[in-house]
Formats: sequence, C-alpha cells, structure tokens
Amino acid sequence: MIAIPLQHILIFSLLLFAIGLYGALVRRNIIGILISIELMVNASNINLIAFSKYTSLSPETGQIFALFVIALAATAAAVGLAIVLALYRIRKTVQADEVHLLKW
Amino acid sequence: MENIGSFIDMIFVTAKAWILALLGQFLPVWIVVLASIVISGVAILCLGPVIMMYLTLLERKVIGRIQNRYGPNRVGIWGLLQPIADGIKMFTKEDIVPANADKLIHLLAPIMTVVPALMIFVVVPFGRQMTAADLNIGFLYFIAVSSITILPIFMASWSSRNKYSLLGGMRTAAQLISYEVPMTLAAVPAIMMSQSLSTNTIVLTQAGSFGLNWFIFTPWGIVGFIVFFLCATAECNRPPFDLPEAESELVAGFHTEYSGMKFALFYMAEYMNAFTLCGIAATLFLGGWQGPFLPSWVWFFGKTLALICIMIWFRGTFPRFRVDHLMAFAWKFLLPLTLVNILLTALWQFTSASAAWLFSIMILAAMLYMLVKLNRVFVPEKRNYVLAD
Amino acid sequence: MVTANHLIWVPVLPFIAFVVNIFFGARFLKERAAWLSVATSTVACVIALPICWAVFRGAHFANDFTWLMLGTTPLKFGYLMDPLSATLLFMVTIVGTLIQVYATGYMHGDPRFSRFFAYVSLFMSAMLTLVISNNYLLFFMAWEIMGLCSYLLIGFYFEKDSAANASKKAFLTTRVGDIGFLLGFLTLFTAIGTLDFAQMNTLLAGHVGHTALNTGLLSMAALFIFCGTIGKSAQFPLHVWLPDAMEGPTPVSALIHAATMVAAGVFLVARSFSLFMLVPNVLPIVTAIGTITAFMAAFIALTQNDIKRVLAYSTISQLGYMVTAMGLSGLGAGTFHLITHAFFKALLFLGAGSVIHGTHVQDIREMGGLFKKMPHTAVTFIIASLALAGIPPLSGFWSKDEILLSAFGSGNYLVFGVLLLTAFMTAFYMFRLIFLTFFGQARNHDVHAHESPALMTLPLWCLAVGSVVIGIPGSPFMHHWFQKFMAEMVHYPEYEPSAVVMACSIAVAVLGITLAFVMYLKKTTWAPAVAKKFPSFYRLSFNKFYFDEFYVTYLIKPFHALGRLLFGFDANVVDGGVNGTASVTMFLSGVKQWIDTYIVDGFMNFLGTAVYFLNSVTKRFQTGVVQNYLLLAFLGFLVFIILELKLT
Amino acid sequence: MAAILVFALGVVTFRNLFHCALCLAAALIGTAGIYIALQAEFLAGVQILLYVGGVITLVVFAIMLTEHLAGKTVRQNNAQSLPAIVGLAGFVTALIALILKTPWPVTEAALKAKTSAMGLGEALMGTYVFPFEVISIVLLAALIGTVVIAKKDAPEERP
Repeated sequence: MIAIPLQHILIFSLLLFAIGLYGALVRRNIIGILISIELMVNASNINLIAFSKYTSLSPETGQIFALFVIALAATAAAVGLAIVLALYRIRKTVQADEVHLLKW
Repeated sequence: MENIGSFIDMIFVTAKAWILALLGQFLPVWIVVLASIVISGVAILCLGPVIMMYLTLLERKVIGRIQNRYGPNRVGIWGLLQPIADGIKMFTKEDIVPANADKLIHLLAPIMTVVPALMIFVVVPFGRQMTAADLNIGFLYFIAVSSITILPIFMASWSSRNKYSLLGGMRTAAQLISYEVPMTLAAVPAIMMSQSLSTNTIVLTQAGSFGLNWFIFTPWGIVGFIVFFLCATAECNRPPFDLPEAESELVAGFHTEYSGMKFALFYMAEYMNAFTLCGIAATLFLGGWQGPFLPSWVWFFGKTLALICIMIWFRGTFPRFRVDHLMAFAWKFLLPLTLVNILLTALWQFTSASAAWLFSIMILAAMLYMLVKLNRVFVPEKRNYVLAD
Repeated sequence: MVTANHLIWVPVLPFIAFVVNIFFGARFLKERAAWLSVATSTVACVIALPICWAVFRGAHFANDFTWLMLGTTPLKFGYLMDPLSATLLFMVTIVGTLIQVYATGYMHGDPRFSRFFAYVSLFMSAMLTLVISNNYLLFFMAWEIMGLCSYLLIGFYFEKDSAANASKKAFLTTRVGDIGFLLGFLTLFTAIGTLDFAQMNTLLAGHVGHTALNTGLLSMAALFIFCGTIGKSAQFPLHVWLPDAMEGPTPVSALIHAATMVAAGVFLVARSFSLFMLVPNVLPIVTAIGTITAFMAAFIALTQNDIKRVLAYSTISQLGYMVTAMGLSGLGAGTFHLITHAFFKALLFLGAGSVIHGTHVQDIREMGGLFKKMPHTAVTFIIASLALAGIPPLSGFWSKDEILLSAFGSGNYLVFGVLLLTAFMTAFYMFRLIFLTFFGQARNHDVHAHESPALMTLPLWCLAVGSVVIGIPGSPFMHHWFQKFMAEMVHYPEYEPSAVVMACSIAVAVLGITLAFVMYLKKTTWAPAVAKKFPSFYRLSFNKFYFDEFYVTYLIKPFHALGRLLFGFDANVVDGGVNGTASVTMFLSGVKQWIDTYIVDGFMNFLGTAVYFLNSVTKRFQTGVVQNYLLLAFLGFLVFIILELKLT
Repeated sequence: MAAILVFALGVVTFRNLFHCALCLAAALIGTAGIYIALQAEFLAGVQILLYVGGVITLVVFAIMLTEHLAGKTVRQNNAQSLPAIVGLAGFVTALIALILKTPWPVTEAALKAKTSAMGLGEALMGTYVFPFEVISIVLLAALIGTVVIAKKDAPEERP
C-alpha cells in the first residue's frame, strides 16, 4: 500500500544528508552551520522511521527514537544559538572562521 | 417533533449526503469522493472569510457599546453591510511595498498567514458529524499548524525593513513560543481524560447529563480552561497580550508596512485564528457541540461566540502587559500551574470522586497560594530609564 | 468513625508538625508554629481516645507488617493496643496536648519559638510511637529519638553554659542505660528468638515453672533491660542527670522529665513484665534500686531551694516508687501510680513554671505570700501537692496506697517501712515548698508577681481536675477496676486492701504536712535549728549525697588524667620520632635537589626544546577553524567507507 | 521529495540567512509530509510543532539578533567548498552503490503493522521509559544551560 520503495527513501535521505553536510562544511556563518546540521538530523530521522516502517514489526521503536532525536536536535539548536548569541555579544561576529582562538 | 429536531441538527450533513447521492447517479466513484472533499473544502473556505467579516462587525459593535458608542450603524440595517464596504475599500486601496523591502517574502507573508488559519478549520468539529477531517491526531495537528503561524509573522516583520516591524516580530516570537507551552500543557488533561487526540472523540466523551459532563465542571477542567483561554488570547495577539502590534509602542507591529488587501489578509488571519482557538477551547472543555435541546451546531457556534465576546470584553477592559510581565506570567505562573494540573488529572483518574474533589481543591489552593506568593512583582523604589543611543 | 487503623496517624501527625515547623517554622509560621503542634497533638488525642475507650471496654487491637527478614525470622513493625499501651496512650495524648497549650503561653516571645515546638512535636511523635509499638526494636528507636529530643530541649537555651553542660550530661548518662537496654533486648532475641511483645508474653507465659528456656540468659536480658530503665527514669546510680535537666524550659520539664519520658523507663519494665516475672532473681534487685532511689531522692529534696529541683527530686523518688512497685510484681500498682503521677507532677511543674513566669525567680527563699498574687496557680499547685502527698480521695493516695499495699502484702516490711518514711518526707518537702512559696509574707520585695495568662492557667485547671479524678478507677469505689484491667494482660499477684496500710499512709501524710506547717509558718526558727542540730545529715542532703562529686572524682578525673597521659606520650615520644625523621629527610632532599636541578631538569629541558622544534612543524595543521577539522574528519571517514566497500 | 531537495539546496546556498531559514522550514514541513506518507502522523505533528514552531523560531530569532537588517552580503562560503563537493560526491556515490547492493529485509507484515499515538505513548512509558527519563534530564540541563549562557542581555532566549 506504500508506493515508495525503501531504496528511494534511503537515497533521498542520503542526498539530504549530503546537502546538510555540505552546508556544515562550507557555511561561514555559525547559524548557517546549525541550520545545515538540522538538515542532517532530519535525514537521519527519515531513515529511522523508514527502517522501522519497512522492516520492523513494531514501528513504534523507530518513531520513538526519531522522537528522541527531534528533542535532542531542538535542545542542540537552543544551546547552540545561545552560544552563538553569547559569542556575538563578546566578539561581534558570527563567522566561524573568524573565531579561531583554539590554535597554537 | 424530535425528528424535526434531529433533521435541523443534521441539516448540513444530510444536504451534503444528498448532493453526493445526486452526483453518484451519473458519475464514477472517485469523482464523488473528490466532490465530497471539495464540498467540505469549499464550505470551510467560505466559512472562514464570512466569520472574519462578521467578527469584525461584532467586535466593533461590542467595543462601541463598552465605550458607550453605537459602533457602525450606517451601512445597511445595524451596519450589517459594513464588512462588505470595508472589503471593497480594502480591495480598492493602493498596495504599497517599501523601497528596499524583500519583495518576494513581503508578498508571501500575508498569504502564508491565511493558510494555516484556514487549515485549522479542518479539525474543528462544528457539529455532530460535521468535522471536515476527523484526524486521529486532531489536536496535535491543531497545535502544530497553529505553531506555523509564527513564520509568516517573522517573514512580514523581516521583509519590510523597518525597525518597528522587526521589534514586533521579536516580541511575537518570544510571546508565541512562550505561550504555546502552557497552552499545550493546559489541553493535556482533556486529552488524558478522553484518551484520544481526535477532537471528535474529545467532544463525544463529554456527552450526556445535560452538559454536566463537560470537562469545565471539574477542578482540573476549570483551571485548564482558564489557562487555555488566556494562552489562546495571547496566541492570536489580542489585548491584553497584543504587544506585537502595540499601537502606542510600535506603530502597528509586524504589519506596519502593509496596506490594502495584504493588510486585510493579516486581519482575516487574526480573526480566523481567534475563532478557531475559541472553537477548540469550547471543544476541549465546554463539550463542543454537546448540549441539550438545541441542534448541535447551534450549541457550537453559541459557545464559540460567547468565548469571542469574552475576548472582546478583555480588549475593552484590560490595559496592555509589559513585556517582562508577559514573559514572567507565562513561565512563572501558567507553566507550573498547568504542570500541577496534569498531575491533578492523574490523581482524579485514580481516586474516588469525593476524595478527588477534596484533594484537587486542596492542591490547587495550595499551588495558587504559592504561585501568587512567589510571583510578587518586585518594584524598585526609583526607576531610571537609560535612553538608547 | 475512628477505627484502629487510624492509630497509625497518632504518631505520624506530630511528626508532620515537626517537619513543617523545623523547615518552614522560622521563616513563615513564626508564632503560628505553636498552633500547628497543638492542633496535631489534639487531633492525635481525638483519634486516640475512642480507641483507648474501646480497649478499656475489653477490645484488643494489633497490626503489623514485615520490616525486614533476619535470616528466617521476620522482624515486624506495627502497633499493639493492649491495656497497658491504651492507658499510656490515654495519658500521653491528654497531658501532652495540655502541656503544649500551656507552652504556647509560656514560650511566648522566645526567639526560637518555632524550633521549640518542632522539637516538642518530634518528641510527641517518638513517645507515641514508643507507646503503641509492638516490638523492642521500634520501641528502642523511639526511645533513642526521645533521648535526642530531651538533649535538644534541655540544651534549648544553649547560650547558657549550664544548660549546654546539663544537656550533655543528660545525654551521656542516659546513654549508659540505653546501651544496657540495647544489649538487653539483643540478648532476649538470642534467648527466645523474637522481639514481639505479644509473642514474648505467650512464649514466656507458657514456660512459667519448668525451665525449658535458658533462665540464666533471660535473667541477664532482664538485668540489661532494667539498665535501660535505670538510665531513662533516673534510678539510683544514674539519677544525677534529671535535676540538671531542669535547665530546660519548664514545659519541657513537665512533659519530658516528669510526665512521659522518664515514665517510659517504668513502662519498659511493665512491657517486659512477663520476663521479669519469669526470672526469679531480678525482681529483688529492682525493688532494692527502686526503694533506695525513692528514699534518697526524697531525702535530698528536703533541703533543696530551687523550686524546680525540689520537684525534680520528688519526680525521682516517685519513679522510685513505681519501680519498687514493679519489683514487688505489682504491675497494676506501678502503672496506676505512673498515670496519676503523670497528671499531678505535670501539674506541679506547670504550676512552678507559672510561678517562675510570674516572678522571674526560681529560689523559693525569695518567694512567699504569692497566694493572693496568683490564686489559680496556688490552688492548683496545692491540689497537686495534696495528691502527691497522698491525701484521700485525691488520685495520689490511691496509687501510693496500692504500692504500699503490695509492699505490705508481699511481706517486705523493711521496704514498707522505708516507703512510709519516704511518703512522710514527700508530704513534708512538698508542703515546705508550698508554705515557703505561697504563704507567709514576701521575703524579697523586688519580686513583683502577677498571675499568668489564661492560656497557662486553663491547662492547670484541666490537669487539676485530672489529678483529682484519675485515681477513682483504681480506688475501692470502682472495686480496683484498673488493677483487674491490667491483670487481664499479664497475671500478677493481687492483695486484699487492708485498712492498716491506708491508715498508715494517711497518718504519715498528715504528719508531714503538719510538721511542715509548724516548721515553716509558725516556728520559723526551727528549720535552721534542725539543720544545725544534725549538720552531717543536712550537708549530706544539701549536697545530694555528693553524687556529682563522686562521679567527677572517680570517673571524669581519671579520664582526664588518661587523656593527659596520652597527650604527653604523643607530644614527647611520637612527635620526637616525627621530628627526627623530618630533619633526616631535609638532608636527603638537599642532595636530591642537586640531582634534580642539574641532571633531571637538564634532560627535561632538552626534551622540551626538541618537542618545541617538532611542534613548530606540526602545529600548522591546527588552524583553529572548526570546519577544517570537520572536513578532515569527514574525509577520513570517507576513506574508511571506500576501504570497506572495496573489501566487501 | 524533489521539492524538499530543492529547498535543502536553498538552505545551503542562499546568501541571505533569513531565506535559508525559511527554506529550512519548507524542507522540514516537506519532511513531515514524508512522515505522513510513512504513516507516522504523530511524528509529523511533532516534527512541525517542534521544528517549525520551535527550532526555526529560535533560528530566526538568532538571525534577527545577529544579522544586520540592510542585507549587506558578506561572502557566505569558505575556501573549502571544492574539496567538500568532491568528497561528498564520492560519499554519495559509494553509499548509493551500497544501498542498491544491500538486500533490505522488507516484510509484508511490517508494512501491515499500524501505529497509533496511544501505542507510541505506551511504548514510551513502558519499554523505553529509561531513555525517556534520560532525555528529560538532558532537556532540563539544556534549558538551564541555555538560560545561563544567554542570560546577559537576551532574557527572551529560551528553548
């Protein structure tokens, strides 16, 4: 009754993940990085649900973990943005490559 | 006699069924299904604007009475055609777009505002068997969709490059996020008791005994209802929670830069949200369309309009909050109260009635006392305001 | 309707009051703390009385749950409502509530008001637990908590050194007895394998006569348990703490050190009565201790001048009475006296407290002629004293008469005589106290006495009524109903009431009163004359038989000496060794330092420079830009994936 | 799906961060649609509620607080986009190959299995109660931490 075969969903989520990763790699703005990370998280969520839907007898399992992931992603976003704000307050910048104190 | 009553009760349903039957005579099934969807959709799409128009009229009338005026009474008898006139005016007005605004988003925002407001109508049970789509996650759907309404406001406030709009957007974000939490939590007891997220089931569980089974007639019910209603008032940015569009502080908040039909769309969305929120409040706690004697949809609209009148009455009565008070109220008062309320509901579920009443009243009293004690607003002797440079 | 299941609330309610007061009292409740405590104990009383009544009507409740398993034998906690505990419950709830009401007036305006009531509530809950407990362990826990409360409350005015010391003294002294008690019931457990009172009674009742049980062990257990009694209810060698305990606030003295806690010791004996009945050779010891205590305390009380100390010694001597009664296997008599004594002694203490509250002095030589100034206090005080002196038909007469009777009937004429003498002295010193305090003319004119508020006099009157009527159930009017009631629980010998005994006791009481009247109102010159006439006796009594001095000389001094000795050893020998080692170490470390600086450090510095050169190369990778790291990590991961795919 | 991908690309390529955020919102809503297609309605609801309602709002918030209104466009990408693209290409190809190669144990029974919000709740309170508790603690910690970090002069910043 489900039209989409599993492989398509997997590939789709893979692409989504790749795009997110690309964003996380090349974005200069820290907020941009966070956004991209949210994308990646979503991709993984799709996988969780898809697998639990297609292969497991109790689809709750995957959904619950997707639920946890969503919650944690929200948390991460909140904390990360708070950190970004603090950073902005101190350094007046949100560009990731302008914050490189952690080198020699 | 009662079959007439039932006929009036089911009049819309029967009408739809009749139309479908008619189509079924000479059309394939899938078209009939499509048609049923279309009919419901069209019904809602008409309902929304009409409701909005007459709510504006109602509000202006009631506010007028509160302020000892007549309100609109020139166009048509009792000014009944006033909304039409307004509509025409809105359409014919010039649509101004700021010079360096973010054109696309500035255009999208008003449209995007109306969409969720209309989408919510889907799960509102207008009467017996009159829920457009009885989703089994109806309430969650409602919360989710109404949470989307933040986005267009953001778009509006951001795209029209204007500091008042931006401030309005900020405030909206803070306020909506803050008040979503207690609103959801305040609705949880009703869901717990009816053990379903479907709005229809929630209404059905409150059936019987001349409306005494409405959730509002229980301690947790009354608390939940009050909190939910307050949060609803805040959610659709109505006074006394109308900081996002506080005339006296930010010109008109996030829709400062809008005019003509776009502005009208924002207005429409706001009123439709007010309607749906009141409808959901009635559904959750006032037993939705349940009620003796009268047809179900009359009951529903009666309750909803009553709630809306209370909202208007708020607007006529209360002064506006200060931002920090607003936040403190949400996070320090409503949130703990709702949490305790949920515990209370569990208690209610698992204890005998009399004891439950006793405990609930005691706990609630204690909680309110503590909250009021702890929320005493600290007023320093001398405030010195630092001017922004 | 109250049922036995509500009994559990009786101790719990005061405990709630304790928790609330101790945590929120100082901050939020302040003066309202008192009302919380009073309310809880009142409710406890209301719950308890119907149950007691049911028990008096012959009912019998017991309920328990397994707390833990000792090997195979379960250790059950629960409550046991038999005649004994019912009586005690009745007494404790009523007296406790009244005293707390009194205390709200007495402690008014005290900086640590709420804390006081927190402690009192804790004590109440402990005492009630002890009363209704059904096994030794629970009993012992409550017992210890009471000890703690007594410590806290005696030292309530801990700014005063005397109070602090007194509390320490009380705690340590009773501790001696408590250890005995602990050993006692552990021994009992090894002997009969249960700690449950009811089981113990049945078990032992079965074995009266033939000795299937190890009597030696049992008698040892009985002795140890009796140590507990000696400590808690201030019997002969360990009585020294009670007089000093009077440093605490007066309601505390009334509640803890007159009515309830000290009586707990006697209650303990009554609880283990079947045990004492079983082992033959312990009861004489009990009797002896009791009699000695009674006599000695009364003798000391003759010459004390502090109003509360007199009462304290009188308490000790009355406790001696009870213990004697127990020793003479007069369970009914002992318990009966315990109840009556609780009422009138609490009344006496409250009266004394009211006097102190009104005059702000405690030395009776400074009082006098207070009768007109504080009539309520005086009248109630006199009623209580008559009861204590044993004037019929007041309660004290009946109970004391019972004890004398059991002494007379069991044929211990020596004990009987001593007790009579004690009764005489009791009457004498009580009325010496009264005449010096309330009659005659005021000796110290800067004492401006005034009557206490109604909040304090009301409990006085309630207790006065109590101490008048409470004796009736044990009197011939009700055909010694009380004794029979007790006998239902554990059987013990009863004696026919004899007119001789009654006559003797009345006679000595009247004699004592008249003598006091003569010596302290009419011929005031006699008292010093007597003191001169028998200086040795006088000094002996005035210095309390030199008990404290004795303990100081033979227990505390040696400990101090030992401490000094050890300290000297420590200072000279040990420290000497330590210092020697230290100096040697110093020298060695000098050598080591040289090696460190020139060899080890040299090497280290060399390494450091080498590493520095190296890292000046490697640090290029550390750009500090997070995303570079991310990229590197990702590429590495990619490499792994590729390899993996190649391998499969 | 394609739309979602387009929006996702928008997320990573747009210069104006606000547009990125909006694209993200669109992508997330689309994902919710996919959840519905996978018969995880509850999760779809939660997705919209939490992401679009919460996270996006926060993000936009941060953007508004940090960006300058007049959208002066700074260079948004750093130097390593080329290696990233190359690596990602390899990554994607490899994994697609892997996905297509693997025989997935798709069972009809699994496809038949239905889920309901109630079942979800029972599982959450039953089997998975411990992770649930852990998550709650983490959330609490995050809440406090966020408030502490952002305390200075942005008191509205809340998760």
